Parts: sequence; C-alpha cells; structure tokens
Amino acid sequence: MELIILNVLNGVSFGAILFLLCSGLSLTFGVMGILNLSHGALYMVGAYVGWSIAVHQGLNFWLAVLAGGLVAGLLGLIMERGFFRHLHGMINEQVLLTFGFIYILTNLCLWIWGGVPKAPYTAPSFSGSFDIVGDWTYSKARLVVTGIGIVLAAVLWFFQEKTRIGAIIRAGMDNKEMTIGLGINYGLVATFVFILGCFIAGAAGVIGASLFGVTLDLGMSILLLALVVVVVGGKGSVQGALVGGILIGLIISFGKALFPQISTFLVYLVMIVILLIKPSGIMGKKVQDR
Amino acid sequence: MIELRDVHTYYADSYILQGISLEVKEGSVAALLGRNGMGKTTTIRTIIGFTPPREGIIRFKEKEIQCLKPHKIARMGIGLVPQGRQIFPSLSVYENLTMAARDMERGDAWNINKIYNLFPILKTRTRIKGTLLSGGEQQMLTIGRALMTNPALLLMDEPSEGLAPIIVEEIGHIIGRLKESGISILLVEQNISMALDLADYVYIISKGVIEYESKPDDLIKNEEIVSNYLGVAGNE
Amino acid sequence: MKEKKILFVVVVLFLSLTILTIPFSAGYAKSKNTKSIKIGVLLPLTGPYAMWGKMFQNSMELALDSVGWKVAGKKIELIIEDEGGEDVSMALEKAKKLVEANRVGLLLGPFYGGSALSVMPYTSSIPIVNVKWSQPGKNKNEIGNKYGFWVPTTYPDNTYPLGQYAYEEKGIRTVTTIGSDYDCAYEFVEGFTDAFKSKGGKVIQQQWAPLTEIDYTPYLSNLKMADAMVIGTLGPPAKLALFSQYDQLGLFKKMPIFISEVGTLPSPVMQEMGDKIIGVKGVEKFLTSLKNPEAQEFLKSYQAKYKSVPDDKASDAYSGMKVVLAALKATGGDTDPDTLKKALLNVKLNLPPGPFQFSEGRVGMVPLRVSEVQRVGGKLQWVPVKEYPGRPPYVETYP
Amino acid sequence: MITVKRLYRPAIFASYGPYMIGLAIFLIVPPFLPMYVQSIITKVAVFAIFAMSLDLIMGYTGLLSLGHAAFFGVGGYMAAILIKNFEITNFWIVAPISIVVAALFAAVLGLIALRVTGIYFLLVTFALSMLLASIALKWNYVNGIYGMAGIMRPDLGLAGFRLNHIKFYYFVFLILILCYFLMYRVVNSPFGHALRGIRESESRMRALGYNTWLYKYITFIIAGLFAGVGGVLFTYQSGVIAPQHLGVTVSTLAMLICIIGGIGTLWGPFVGALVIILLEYFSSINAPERWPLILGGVFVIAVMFLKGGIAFHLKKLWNKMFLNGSFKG
Repeated sequence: MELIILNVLNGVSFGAILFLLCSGLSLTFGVMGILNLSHGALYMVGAYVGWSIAVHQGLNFWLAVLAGGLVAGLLGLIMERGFFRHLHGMINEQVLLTFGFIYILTNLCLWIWGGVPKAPYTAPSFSGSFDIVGDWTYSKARLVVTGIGIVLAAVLWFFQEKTRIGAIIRAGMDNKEMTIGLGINYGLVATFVFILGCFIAGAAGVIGASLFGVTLDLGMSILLLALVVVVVGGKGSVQGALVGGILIGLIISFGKALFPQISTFLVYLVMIVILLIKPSGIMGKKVQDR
Repeated sequence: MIELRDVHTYYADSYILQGISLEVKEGSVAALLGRNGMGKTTTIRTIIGFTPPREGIIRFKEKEIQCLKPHKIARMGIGLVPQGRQIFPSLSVYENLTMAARDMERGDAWNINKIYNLFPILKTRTRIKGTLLSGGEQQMLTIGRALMTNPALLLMDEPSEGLAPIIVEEIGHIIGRLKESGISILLVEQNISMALDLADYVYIISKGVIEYESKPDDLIKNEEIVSNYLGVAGNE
Repeated sequence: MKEKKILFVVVVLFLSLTILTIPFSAGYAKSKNTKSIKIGVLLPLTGPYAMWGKMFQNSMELALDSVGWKVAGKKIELIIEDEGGEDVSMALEKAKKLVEANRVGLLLGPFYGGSALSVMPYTSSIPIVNVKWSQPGKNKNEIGNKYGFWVPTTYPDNTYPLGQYAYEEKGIRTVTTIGSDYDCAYEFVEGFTDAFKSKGGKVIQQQWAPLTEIDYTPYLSNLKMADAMVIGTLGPPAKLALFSQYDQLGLFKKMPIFISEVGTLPSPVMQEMGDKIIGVKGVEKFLTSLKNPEAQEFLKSYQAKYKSVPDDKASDAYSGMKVVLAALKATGGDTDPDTLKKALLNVKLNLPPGPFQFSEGRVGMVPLRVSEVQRVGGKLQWVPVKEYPGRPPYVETYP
Repeated sequence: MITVKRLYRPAIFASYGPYMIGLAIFLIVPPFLPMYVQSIITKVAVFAIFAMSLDLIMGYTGLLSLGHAAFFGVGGYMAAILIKNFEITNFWIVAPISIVVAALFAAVLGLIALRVTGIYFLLVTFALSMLLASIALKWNYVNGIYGMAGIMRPDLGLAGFRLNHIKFYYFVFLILILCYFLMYRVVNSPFGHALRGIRESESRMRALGYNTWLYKYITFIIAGLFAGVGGVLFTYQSGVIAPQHLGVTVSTLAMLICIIGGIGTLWGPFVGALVIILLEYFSSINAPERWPLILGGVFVIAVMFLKGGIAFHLKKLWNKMFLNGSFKG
C-alpha cells in the first residue's frame, strides 16, 4: 500500500515536469504543425540560466524560473522569426532545423557553463522532507513541483478554453484558413504561441532542475520522453499534455518499481500501442492527413 | 464598394479565373450565378486573398487590395460567409461569434446582443459546440460570425446550400434585412430564385469568365441564357 | 531571387573552402620526424564526459610543462582529438587517424570505457603502446592488447578496500546497493560486495538503473532498509540527482552512504550540495587533501595555471603523462613498442597519489584511501580516514 | 557519319558528364590519398548507400522516417553477431543473411508504421528505432551499451586475397554502384512512377485503383534492405557497431545528407554524404571542442539556403554551362 502511494506520488510529480515540458511542445505542434525537436534543448538552456541566477548569483528561485523562461522565449522568438516562418509546410526541413538547434544549443551550453553538471537546486523553503505514511518521508520539492504543474495546467486550461485568444488558437487548429479569413493575423498568434511554448519549456527547465539538476545530454534525453508524451496525450491541448504526462510519469515510476529490466522500453511500447489504436492520442481530435 | 478588373487566378497549374470583371455598388446586392466548378468559389477566395490573382486589379473602398494578405483584406471591412459554413468545431456558439469580433466601438456596430436579436435561436444554444447545431442554425452562426467583424461588404458563398426550403426562405429574409441596414453583399448562389429576389444586379459566370450581366428582371426574360448557363434550376 | 543566388554562392564557397583547406592544415605532414616525439591523445571534448576532456588536457600539459615539453633532447608534440560522446565509432576513427596520418609514436586514451573497447581491437592489431585511463574490468576481451597499459587500477579493486573498511571499521553488517545498469558499475559494486561478503556481511538488495537515469525516487521508494547504502552509479549527473533525491526523502539521517569514485563528485558541486553530504564515505587514489609533496605540487601548479581544482581523474592524466615521460626518458625517446613496454614496466615514481608502478598485467598500482566528506576550513572536502596500500589487481589474469 | 558523331559527342558529355567526372574522381583519386582519408571516403560510400535508401522512402514516396537507422543498425548488428558470436567470417554468408534480416525487420516494422501517415509516421518510426536501440542497450548477447567491436575487413573467401584499405574502398564503391543501379531501376520503373504519384497525391492514386498501401509497404521493405546493406558495410568499415547506431542521431544524419544533397534524386544523397561526412570528420579534427556547433550551423544553413539540395544546384549549373541553360529537373 505504502509502495503504491509512494509510486503514485513519484509518477505524478515526474508527470508534472513532463507536462510542463510538453504543454509548450504540444501547443506549437498543434498550432503551427511544427515538431520542435529543440524543445528539450530549450529546457536545458532554461535550467542552466536558472542555475546561474539561483545558485551562482544566489538570487530568488522564482526569479530564476522567470529568467530561464525569458531566455528560452527569446531563443524561441529568434527561431520563429528568423527561420520557421520561411519553412511553411516543409516538414523535412523543420525537423532537421530543430535538430540542428539541438547541436548548437548543447555546444553553446558546454561553452558557457562548462561540462561540469549542476546539482539540483531549489528555493531553500522547499528543500527537505516531511513525514507521510508509516516511517516514510516524502520530498517537499517534489510536492511543490506537482503543485506548480497543477496550477500551470489550470492556468493554461483557462487560457486556452476560456479566453478569446485561446478561442482563436483553437479556431486556428480547427481551420487555419477560415481564421485568417475572419481578419485574424494568425501568423502573429502562431509566433506568440511558439514563444509561449519556449517560455514554458525554459521555466520548466528551472523547475525540473530542482529535482534532477542539469547536464549536457538533457536536451536529447528529455526530448525523447516529451515526444512520447505528446503522442500519447494528443497534440494541441492542455488536457492532452496533462493526461499524457501523468500517464507516462506513472508508467515510468511503476515500471521502475515493478519491472526494472524492461522499464526503459516500456514507454516506447506504450507509445507504439497508442499510435496504433488512436493515432491522435488519448485526448486528441481526429488526425488530418498532411 | 468593390471592383474586380480583368482578374486571372490559377490553382497551381490550372487556369481557373480567366479575366473576371465585376462590381458591387455600395449598399447593393450583386449575385454571382453559375453551375458548379465554373469559378464562383474561386472568385470569393481570390477577393479575400486565399488564392491571390496572378493578374488584374481588385479595388475595395478605392484601394487596391490584390497584393494584401488575407487577414489585412478582411480587416479592411470584408466579411466572409464561406461555402460549407466552416464552423469551428472546438468552439462554442458564443466563442464562434466573439473570437473574431472587432470595431465594437462604432455606434451602430454589431455586437453579441444584436446578433442574438437577429437570430434568437442562437441565444438558446450559446454554450453548445458550434458543429452540434442544425444546418440552418449553423448558417445563421456563420452569418453572425461574419457580422461580428462589422464588415462593409459581405462575401456569401452559397448560404442556401443543403438547407430545407423553409430555412432558405428565412435566410433570404435575413439577407434582405442586412441589405437594408446598408451592408453591400456579393452573393454567390445556385438557388436562382432566391438570388434574383435579393439581387440588384446579376452576373453569370461560366468556365472562368463572366458570360452575362444585367439587372435581375432582364435575366428572367432571357430564357436562353438561363437554360444555357444555369440549367433547369432557372425554370423553377 | 538575386539575394538567394548570392547566398547560395557564398554557402557553396564556404563549404568547399572548409573541406578543401582542412586537410592541408597543421598536423598532416606525412614525413616521419625523428627529432620530435608525437603523442596522440583521445579525449572526450564534447558529449556527456566533456567536463573531463578539458581537465585531462590541462593536466597533461601541466606534466609536460614541468619538463619543458622535451624529453631525452627531443621535442614532444601532443596531438589531441575528440573521441566524442557515446558514439564509440568516432573514437576508433580518430585513433586510426592519429596512427595512420599523424604517425604518433604512442597513443593515450580514450577515456570512455565503451570507446576504449571499440578502439582496443584496432590498437591490439598494430604495434603501438596505448596508455589508457579507462579501467579494465573482468572482461577478458579487454586485455588482448599486449601493449596496453591502464593507469588507474581495475574497477573491482578500486572498491575492495571500501568493503573491508565498512565491515571492519564501521560495523556495517547489511547493505543495499544501487548502480547503473552496465558492466562498469556492476564491477564497482562487486568489488565492495566481494570484500564485504568475504568478511561475513550480507547484501539484502541490489538495484540497477539505466545509465542516463535522472529520477531515482522510484528506486529509493523501493529501498529496503539496511545498515548502509552502496552507490556504484557512475557519472556526476546521476550521482547528484541521486544524492539530492536521497536528501529530499530524508534518507541521509537514516542510512549512511558509501560511494565508489569520489572523483565523480567535483568540488564546486560538493559545495552546492551543502552540509547534508557530510559523512558520506568513498574510496579514491588522489584527494585534494593529501599532504605528500607531489600532491601539493600538483595541486598548486594546477590551481595557479587554470584557476580550478583538479580531481582524481585529473591526477590520473597527470600521473599517466609523468609515467610516460619517465619511460621515454629511459628509452632515450625511443617509441618502439617493445622497448617502451619494458621501460614502462620498470617505472617507479612518486606521484600525487603516492608511489606508483605498473603491475605485471600492466595495471597501475597506487595506494587507495577510504575517505569521508568533512567541512574543512569552511569548504566541504574529502578527508582520508584510512589508507590501503597499492597491490596487484586481484583479478590479475593477464598474459 | 563523322559529322553526326561529332555532333553527338558533346551531347552525351553534356548529359552524362557530371556522372562520368564524379565516377572518374572516385575511381582515380583515392589511391593517392592518405590511408585514413581512404577510410573516411569508404565511410562516405557507406553513408551514400544508406542515405539513398532513405531517399527511396523520403524523396520518392514522401514518407518521413526518423527511424531509418533501425534497419541500418539491424544489418550491422546481424553481421557483427554472425562474425563475433557464430564466428562465420565469409562475407558471402554474412552479408546476405544480415541484409535479409534487415529487410525482414522492415517488413515487420512496416506493418506497424504504415498504419499511420504524415508526421505520425515520423513519430512511429522514431519510437520503433528507439525501442530497438534500448533493447540493444540492455542485451548482453550483443554486448549491451558497449556495442560489438573488433570486426575486421570482410573475408571474401578468395584464397590469398586480403582486402587492404584501398581494395576495401573499391569493394565498397563497387557495391555502391551496384546499389545505385538497382535503386535506379526501381525508381525509374512503372513502380517508381507510381511512387512519385503517391508522393504528389495519395488520394488520386487510390482513386486510380492503385493499392497505395502495398506500394508504400514494398518500398519500405526495399529501403530497409538497402539500409541493411549500408549497415553491414558500416560494421566492416568502422569495425564497431553500438546501440547509438540504431538511434535517432544516425537517422537524422542520413536525413541531413538527403536534404543537403537533394531529395528525390539518387545521386543527391551521394553528394550529400561526401559533404557531410567529410565536414563532420574534418571539423571534429580542426575544432575538437566546437564541431557540433559547426555541424549544427551547417544543418541550419543547408535548410535555409540550399533548398532543393546541392545536387539540384549543381545540375542547374551544369546545364547552364553545357546545355545552353535549358534546364530539365
């Protein structure tokens, strides 16, 4: 029983990080049709920037979250304005371009921050643990991360479902041409969504770093999980990213506890099964042939 | 209000509009008639900028708009009621109406209450997803959505398509009321009788060129044209 | 359109120039210069082990500085190539390039164990001395190279004293272990458990996580309580994540930790981890707190030149280069593999970790220190608590 | 008679010139290069085969695969298993078995992957290749994370004949030419034309009565087969095969080669392989710490400015020079 509770907690908190990372990826994918493989690299950049602020400069953790997000958002702005707008509908090229950005960003991080990995850092008030079931204690930081995930999910859900710009974004995913025909500058909206996605990725990097620290291969390894989450949850919706993130988080956490030997490929198996049963993902809408 | 001069449009390699010229005068309804596949919808798409013309001039409110991006064209005051209605399925009725609303500050501007007055049925469905409405309600929603952008000109692409006759009549009434309120309308139709009732001027398009234009009364008299270009529909 | 054309021309020019000019740049002279000794080095300058690549380069250059880049009257030329990250074919490619294009007299590296294994069949097939920093395991394949030398001791031998220490000095009777799921970590853990079990201790649980794992909480949630936990995880990121998650679960108070390589916890990172890691025990050859003159000299000159603190692996690089230099001095700069091999086997030196010599199986032997994290002068440091003398690897089965 | 010949010669030169020059360079120059460059040129030929096979599905059929390295790796692993674990050294036994196994994998994985289209196809292929890579990573039989090393140049079973560097290069080059012509036959057959039809509009081809799924499936298997050829040769060339070679990095490398060289032409990947492999190699030598930056920069430059690929622009240039500017794509 304790084991189940602990693993659920683990899974949900890991899922919360995955959600933070994927909500942006999924939105960009839904709105612009761009599969931004450099999303994981932006997460990493955010985490490094956060480290500089929170640990190196010793400033407030939340300031670090903001700074990580802003730097990643700025990179997103450069990517979108400088590159992606010239590659409409060219999926090959987009995939390759984002992959190129992984190389570039990773090497720049090596250049700026050196190869020494950074230890997990967090606000002092969230470090440590408190008692839960039995003689077991649980990590405060993980619960805070879960909380942030839930709050952000609620905020994003409200943004997407209850505001006018959210309605425009959803309208654009349904029918881009019609949205433009109603006089909406959808290019601008898409840029905004792209930057927002990158911002969330960067902020997620700082939040994720409070549990996992930062290393140079994070850009690639976290991306693989993020892609799985997007596929499982379905693109373009906050609910999808949340459901996918938490589901994958739980699968990973229970997989490690119950079948450690196959836990690594369990997620890929789940992804393949879901793609075959419902290619649009659990919460996704119908798939359009591109 | 809007004027097309010798407009040529291509879809990739196929040559669709082969020199169209037409005009909608301010406050009037012009009808564009013709069979399927003759270029009616392409004309609408060309005006709004989805498939910009390769040659020719489109003038709206005395400005050339053929080089502008679609959203800029729409923002100049053109409302689009597209073929097949194209309601956004993920949006509620309310959101469908409000998402593109603009120019609300004008005194006589359209707003959500005015739309609900015009289409009382929509008010009762305000929280429902747009695509769950009946065909007629969807058509009303589409018109309402276009009106919320406060256009000076409405481009209506077959608003009667696939609707029961009684609903068509209602839509016809609404178009009439819109015309009275001073909006110019370019009406693309296959329903000849409705178009002739509403229109101040009629164009007939065939294979990408305007074959005939006149007042509606003159067209009714000209049975040869009606049977050649509009088929049996004109005999009803 | 015109702009695009110009851009295209520029790009093509750029590409063709890069490709055409590179082969003619430095280091490609074919002639065999007998006036200088060429040493080829493979280091991880990119990828997940990049933090050590730079440190290795620094340490080796430091060792060379001390002899003025000259030995037996001949100039030493260091040719460093990137072995990449985990794509092991790159190291092999570069090894071939060093041997065949640069005609290096001897080869140092590579660093990463996987790369070492991919390079090994090639270096075994040619007569060239290859001094490595990877540690040999129990895998017999690894020792096919009769000109291969390993500066650090073997994986299991490294942790063997720690197992003895835990049982004898600390009264630990049961342990639970966690490690990365691959050979290297298996053998680190095995060294500990072999010693521990031979004394009568009991291993009650063993967990293995994927190499790139960053979330250990699920494993920790599964943990069976024992007298101590042994960590055989490699790589600083994994260790850092594990430590902070261990702390977040409040486990530091409940179960002490023994780790395999203290060098994988770099000093700046230790300071970030804070007081919670005080009392963690580990085992290593070189520690910054060593008092012998060689260690002090190495520390001082490294800090003076590079403004940072070297770790055990840096000392390996330094030691390796020192040993090579001593051997080259003995041969008069001759890099003939048999002569050099003989010279290397005869080298006896006092190095930063202590007296060094190769075992018959060509594995380096230095004293090992069981040590503990303590706060010394406001800084967290590894402080040696017991020294175990260097001895031939207990898995010595080399031809 | 003579005048006719004279008129004809330049025309032949004009249309086949680039191929002839390219062939001549690749036949004549290598013996004069240093040995390690020969080894790199051999790698170029290997990746040319691999990238061509990717081009079959990407360029001609319009399927975006991010998991093509799976078949490359399976071919390579199979060869390594036969050589190291079964101790079969004869190339003529090892290669066919490995290639067939790669094709079999393609046949099985194709059944899964081809159930979806577009970007989802990209994701499924990606997941499948990562699945294989993570299995290889855990499987002790294939040496797990370290990969299988120490594979020597192929034994061709001819008494007294050993392949040295340059002979191995010619051997690989010969196979490259062979693969090129086989794939050339495929893409220029009615089958190949149907593929291009599918790329342009799958629904139209379906309406015309083609079983488009079957066409795609067969192409997927053929591509897997040739990727297997590349994989086998890669194992021999590099002497090592590791889990990374099944994964996404190698797949994107091939994709980059195709895009830089030119999608939808078979010799485009060849040019691309030459540029990319040499660039990767030499930049990693000249800037050991910064080569990923250079490579990433090339990704970006290639995508932004080399639309259509080098092959396309080279051909345009050639046609301008020798065919009076009349350009036929």
